[in-house]
Amino acid sequence: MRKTLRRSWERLQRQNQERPARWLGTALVALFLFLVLIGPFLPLSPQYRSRAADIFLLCVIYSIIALGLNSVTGYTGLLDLGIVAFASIGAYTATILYDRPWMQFPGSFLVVLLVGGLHAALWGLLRGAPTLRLSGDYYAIVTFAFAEIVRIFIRTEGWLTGGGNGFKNFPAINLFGARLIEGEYQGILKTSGYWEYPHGGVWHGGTAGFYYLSLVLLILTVVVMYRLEDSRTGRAWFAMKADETSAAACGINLSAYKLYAFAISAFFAGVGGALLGFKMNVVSTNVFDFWFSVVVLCGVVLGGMGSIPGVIAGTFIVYGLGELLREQVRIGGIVLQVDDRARFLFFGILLVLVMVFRPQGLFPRRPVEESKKLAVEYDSPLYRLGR
Amino acid sequence: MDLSLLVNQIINALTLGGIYALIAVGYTMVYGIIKLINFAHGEIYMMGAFFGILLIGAGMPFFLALPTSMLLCAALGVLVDTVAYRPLRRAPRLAALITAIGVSLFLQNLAMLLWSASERPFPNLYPAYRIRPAGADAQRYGEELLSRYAQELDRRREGPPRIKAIRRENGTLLVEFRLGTNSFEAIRTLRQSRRAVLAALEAAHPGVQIETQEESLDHFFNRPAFVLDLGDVRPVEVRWKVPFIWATTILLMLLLETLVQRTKMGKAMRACALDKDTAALMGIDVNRIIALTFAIGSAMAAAAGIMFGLYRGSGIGYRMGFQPGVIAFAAAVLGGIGNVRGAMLGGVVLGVVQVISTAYITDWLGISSSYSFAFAFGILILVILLRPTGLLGRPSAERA
Amino acid sequence: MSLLILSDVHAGYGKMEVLHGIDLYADEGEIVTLIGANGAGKTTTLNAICGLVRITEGTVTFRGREITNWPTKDIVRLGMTQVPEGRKLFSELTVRENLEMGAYLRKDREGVRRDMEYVFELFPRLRERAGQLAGSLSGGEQQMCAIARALMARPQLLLLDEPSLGLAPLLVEQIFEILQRLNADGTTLLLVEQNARMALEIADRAYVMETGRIIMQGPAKELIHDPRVRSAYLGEP
Amino acid sequence: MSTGAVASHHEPILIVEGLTKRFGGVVAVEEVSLEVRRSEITSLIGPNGAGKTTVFNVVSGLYEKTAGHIWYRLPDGRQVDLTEPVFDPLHALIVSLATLGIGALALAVPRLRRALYYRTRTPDAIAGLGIARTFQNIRLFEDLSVLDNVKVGLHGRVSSSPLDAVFRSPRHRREERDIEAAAAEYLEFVGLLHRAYQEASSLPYGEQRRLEIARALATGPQLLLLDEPAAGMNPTETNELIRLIQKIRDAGVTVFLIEHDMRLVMEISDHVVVLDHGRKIADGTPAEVRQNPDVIAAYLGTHTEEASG
Repeated sequence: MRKTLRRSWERLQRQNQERPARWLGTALVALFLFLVLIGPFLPLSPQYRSRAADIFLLCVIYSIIALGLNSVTGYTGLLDLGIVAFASIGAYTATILYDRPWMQFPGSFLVVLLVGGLHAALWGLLRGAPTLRLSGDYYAIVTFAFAEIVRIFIRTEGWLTGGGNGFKNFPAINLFGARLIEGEYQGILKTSGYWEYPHGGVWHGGTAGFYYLSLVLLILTVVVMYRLEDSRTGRAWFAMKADETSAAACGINLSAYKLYAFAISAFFAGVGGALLGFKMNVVSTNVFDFWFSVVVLCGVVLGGMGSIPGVIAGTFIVYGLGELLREQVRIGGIVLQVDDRARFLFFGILLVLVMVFRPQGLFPRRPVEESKKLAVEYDSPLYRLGR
Repeated sequence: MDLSLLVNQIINALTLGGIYALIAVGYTMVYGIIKLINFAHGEIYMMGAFFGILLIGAGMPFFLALPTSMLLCAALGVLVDTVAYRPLRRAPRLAALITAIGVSLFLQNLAMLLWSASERPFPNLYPAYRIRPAGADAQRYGEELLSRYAQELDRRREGPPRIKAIRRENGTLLVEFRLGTNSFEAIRTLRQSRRAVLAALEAAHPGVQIETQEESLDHFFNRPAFVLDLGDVRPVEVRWKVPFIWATTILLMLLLETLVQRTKMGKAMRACALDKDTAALMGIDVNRIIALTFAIGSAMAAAAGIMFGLYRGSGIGYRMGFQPGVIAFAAAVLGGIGNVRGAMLGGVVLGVVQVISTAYITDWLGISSSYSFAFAFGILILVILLRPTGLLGRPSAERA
Repeated sequence: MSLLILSDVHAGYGKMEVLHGIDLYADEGEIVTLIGANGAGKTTTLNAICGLVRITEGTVTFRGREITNWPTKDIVRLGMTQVPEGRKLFSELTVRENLEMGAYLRKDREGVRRDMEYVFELFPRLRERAGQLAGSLSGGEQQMCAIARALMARPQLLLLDEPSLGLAPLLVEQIFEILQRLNADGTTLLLVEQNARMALEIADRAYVMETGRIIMQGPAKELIHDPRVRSAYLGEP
Repeated sequence: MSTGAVASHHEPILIVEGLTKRFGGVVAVEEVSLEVRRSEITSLIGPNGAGKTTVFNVVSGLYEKTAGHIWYRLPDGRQVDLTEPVFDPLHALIVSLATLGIGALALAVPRLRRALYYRTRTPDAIAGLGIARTFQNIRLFEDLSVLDNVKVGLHGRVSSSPLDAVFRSPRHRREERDIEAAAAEYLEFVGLLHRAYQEASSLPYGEQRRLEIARALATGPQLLLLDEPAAGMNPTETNELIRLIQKIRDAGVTVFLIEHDMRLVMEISDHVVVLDHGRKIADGTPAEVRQNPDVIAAYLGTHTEEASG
């Protein structure tokens, strides 16, 4: 009996693994990964190279925030319209702390990122706790209102946060002796200092060191998210999203798993927000406003809620597209440039089109998991009928 | 406490509350019928204000521009429903909500592209000026000055700031420009004419000591309607536009109430909100009723937009829909979403809360007055958490 | 030609097919009943006729016109209406408003007024309660209101889904008497019932459904004596 | 019946005592008392709207009772009232968080603690006590695979935390192995192993019903509530279902089911309870219930005059 079970199980796993290879898709993904990997060093002319590096860096940082948002909106199905609250809490916490004299020790940068994330996570729990019973629209509205309250607080309490103008000019970022972002500040340039490429050219607003640090953090985020997805926790989230009542009937404590999601989401949004603040060398409510949440959400929805590669691809599309739209295009003698704020017009159209024609997003989560090679021993201690 | 200030604040609060109520009605009706938070509703309000000032600017009288703008917004609302929301009727609610955000983004930025990013003033509804001779020789040469002035202006009658009428009125000259003239152009024309007239007068009578004074005249809306003498420090002056806004708001609300409660259409609307399948069994064209709901809600929002512009006199910009939109939504939730009377009540309550908290509460708590919006949001959160059915909403006894 | 003809109708919700080929007809002036266990697909059949459930295969013909998957409002306009299962009154509208909704498509004010009188005469209780919210009525009154509302459309064919559901026996009797009177006044009835015995007693013909198929059909007087029907649906051993 | 020698095996596992449930002013269930005995199949029947599903929903924690008790015998022999409020530590934590810590002070005062932190057991807690259920209208996790659906059922029987998952701790790895194997075994039990990697919503109707039963069994219940398991099934599928339910009973799981298909009810039930208008009108073996004139009048169908006479 056990033996036949084992045989049919193994046959099934073999069948499931025999998927037709999709060369084009694999090649595109490989190309994308390669480009991200050499982000600051794309073989372009110096002027475009640093611009491209900048766009890549922004996309990498926003991907972290988007993955944070995804762990609430994508996994539990609750629409969060206030991710900006956690990004800004993370950013302000980290930058305020980093300015303190007693924060000057090797590795302190990582510490402030972590503290920024944890502080955001705490507020994630505080916001989440009273809203556990809310569903759908009401939850979305509360998240939105909370974010506005946070924004008003930041704008008003100038002694702490610099008020409407925000903070500028952070000290140089120094990680174990490596200078990641120079502390010099050039005029009204929003970006911090500059970085000279070893082979000529200058990148305003970023360094290769900072880029790779952000990339490593993104990769860590992805690993954490994959591991969560493929676990008891992830299954609980997907089950709740599909049907709360039967998830509860399966023994899932809805409150606990929502709180996990809230905390995790806020944590990553906080870390991403902190990185973003340092990258731009300015944190202000002009950056962290309602539309920040909307554009992050736009990336998540566009890519496919709940799908990690989808969310990252969506974020790269939205921000890449958004940044590209900033560029002047010269056709003959005519200079075309899209008005800066009007880029949102395209986001609006994009959101509507994607929702109408592809409600699951461009790269939706594949419902059926890839089979894992687990050494299954039968007669599992969990298999029991009757007591 | 300053009593006149308090009365002023109350008038302010009620006016603002009425405007919120007009917007909130649209949220609540749409939510009631298709369970969608129409995030783009604030943008419809903004569009209404823009349509209004553009129409008035093009020379349309105010009392025609108001209904025209309402009609245009009604059409816009129906268009948005048809293009963006109708394909998603059977889709998950989240998809529709995100679409609504998309529409909101789109409209906001469309407005910015079409009408620039800077805020605009509400047009001068009565671009008229009274010209009065002044100076030592005003008695002697005043009449002549005014005739020359009139001639000069008459010559410019066909020029860009079109002059509607030039009249002599007991020793002064009254110049009316066509509606929609922006005051900058009008004043420039007057200044140029004055220069010419004074030069000519100087040539005819050397050494004449005369000047002119141009005084801008207010539209009836801006004139004081009545003055409340409170026996306090200073009397409170109420301008005509305030009772006008109140009357219009109340009239629109009564119309809406009659429409929803008495007409067949309104009953069909309520029937659709309760049960769409059964409504279809009665032969009701559900999609048309939904479109109609959008139309009515959008028209109300347009009226609110114009009222706001009239009241403030400025602040018409592409971002103007965001905050009132959110507060009006809060008002709809406060009153019990889906409940039209609740939305009216909620709007007024939140208007009062906002004004009072700006004026008094934040001061009393010793915090900045910029927290007054936070109060509105705080109330929204509390209502959602403690009484999601709102003030007038009925808790429904659902059986699973 | 029959008033209503279903031929080989397949229909369902999403991917799930509930009706696997239904053939059925109703002649003018008849009472036809559809009986069967819970979940057999009786309600789905009525909803498919009315255009509330998508028909994937087969056709519905009413008054000689094919109405497969027409929008419900157009089907109603053609002279058919349904009293849905569980009454489905507009609970926050008054009884009178509910009746007005029933007459939504009619333009003849005078006729509507007369029909309102007619249903108030049929159900005197409703006249007393005309101004009350429909949600506040008792179960029996709600059922009367639902039937009255459907009558206000002056349908040629009336579909009734479980009119006796949850009603006390005495009320069930009253409802059935009224159905017979309606039929005598010229309305064709298609009646879905769990109370198979009562349905069979007033019906001219009957269909028996099981898991999305018609398994038996014939004159009601014959089916009522059929041993299979007696054991499965009339609770006789 | 439940006296004498067989009592230990057929002792009552669930005793519903005077259960009343009202929604607003509507009474759904009124003063219902019934017993479910261990290792038996008990059926709950009655016309639509009689309150059957409401009874299930109260037992499984979806609804709070209005009045009455539901006694449940735990595997270790203790008896608990499922409807009685118990201390909920997570809820206490949430209230403390939501009130910025002030709520925690109430923990010190017994009366306040009872009022604030004692709550009726939630459905997941009831599942943890060994009561599993299925739903009238199938409620699977539609876009999860068949295997994952059963894995979710196993959720409450393992304990690794999100941190275990992130760091892939030994506990996580051991549990995942056990879950995978157990899920496969539950699927085999209901005959769906070959479907393991398909999307749940792609299964035919009858198989979805069985998957829902597998998922419920995976929670390791001693009492299984089945809400109209045969609804919408054709006779062949119903026959398979009858065999499956008997197999579950024989494996030692007590079955309590709601069903309209009288053939199924009469064939497999040890005990039948009949509800009408929220009240219990009969109770007994299938044969007894079938003869009961009230049942015939209210449910099985007969002429009203005969019934009232």
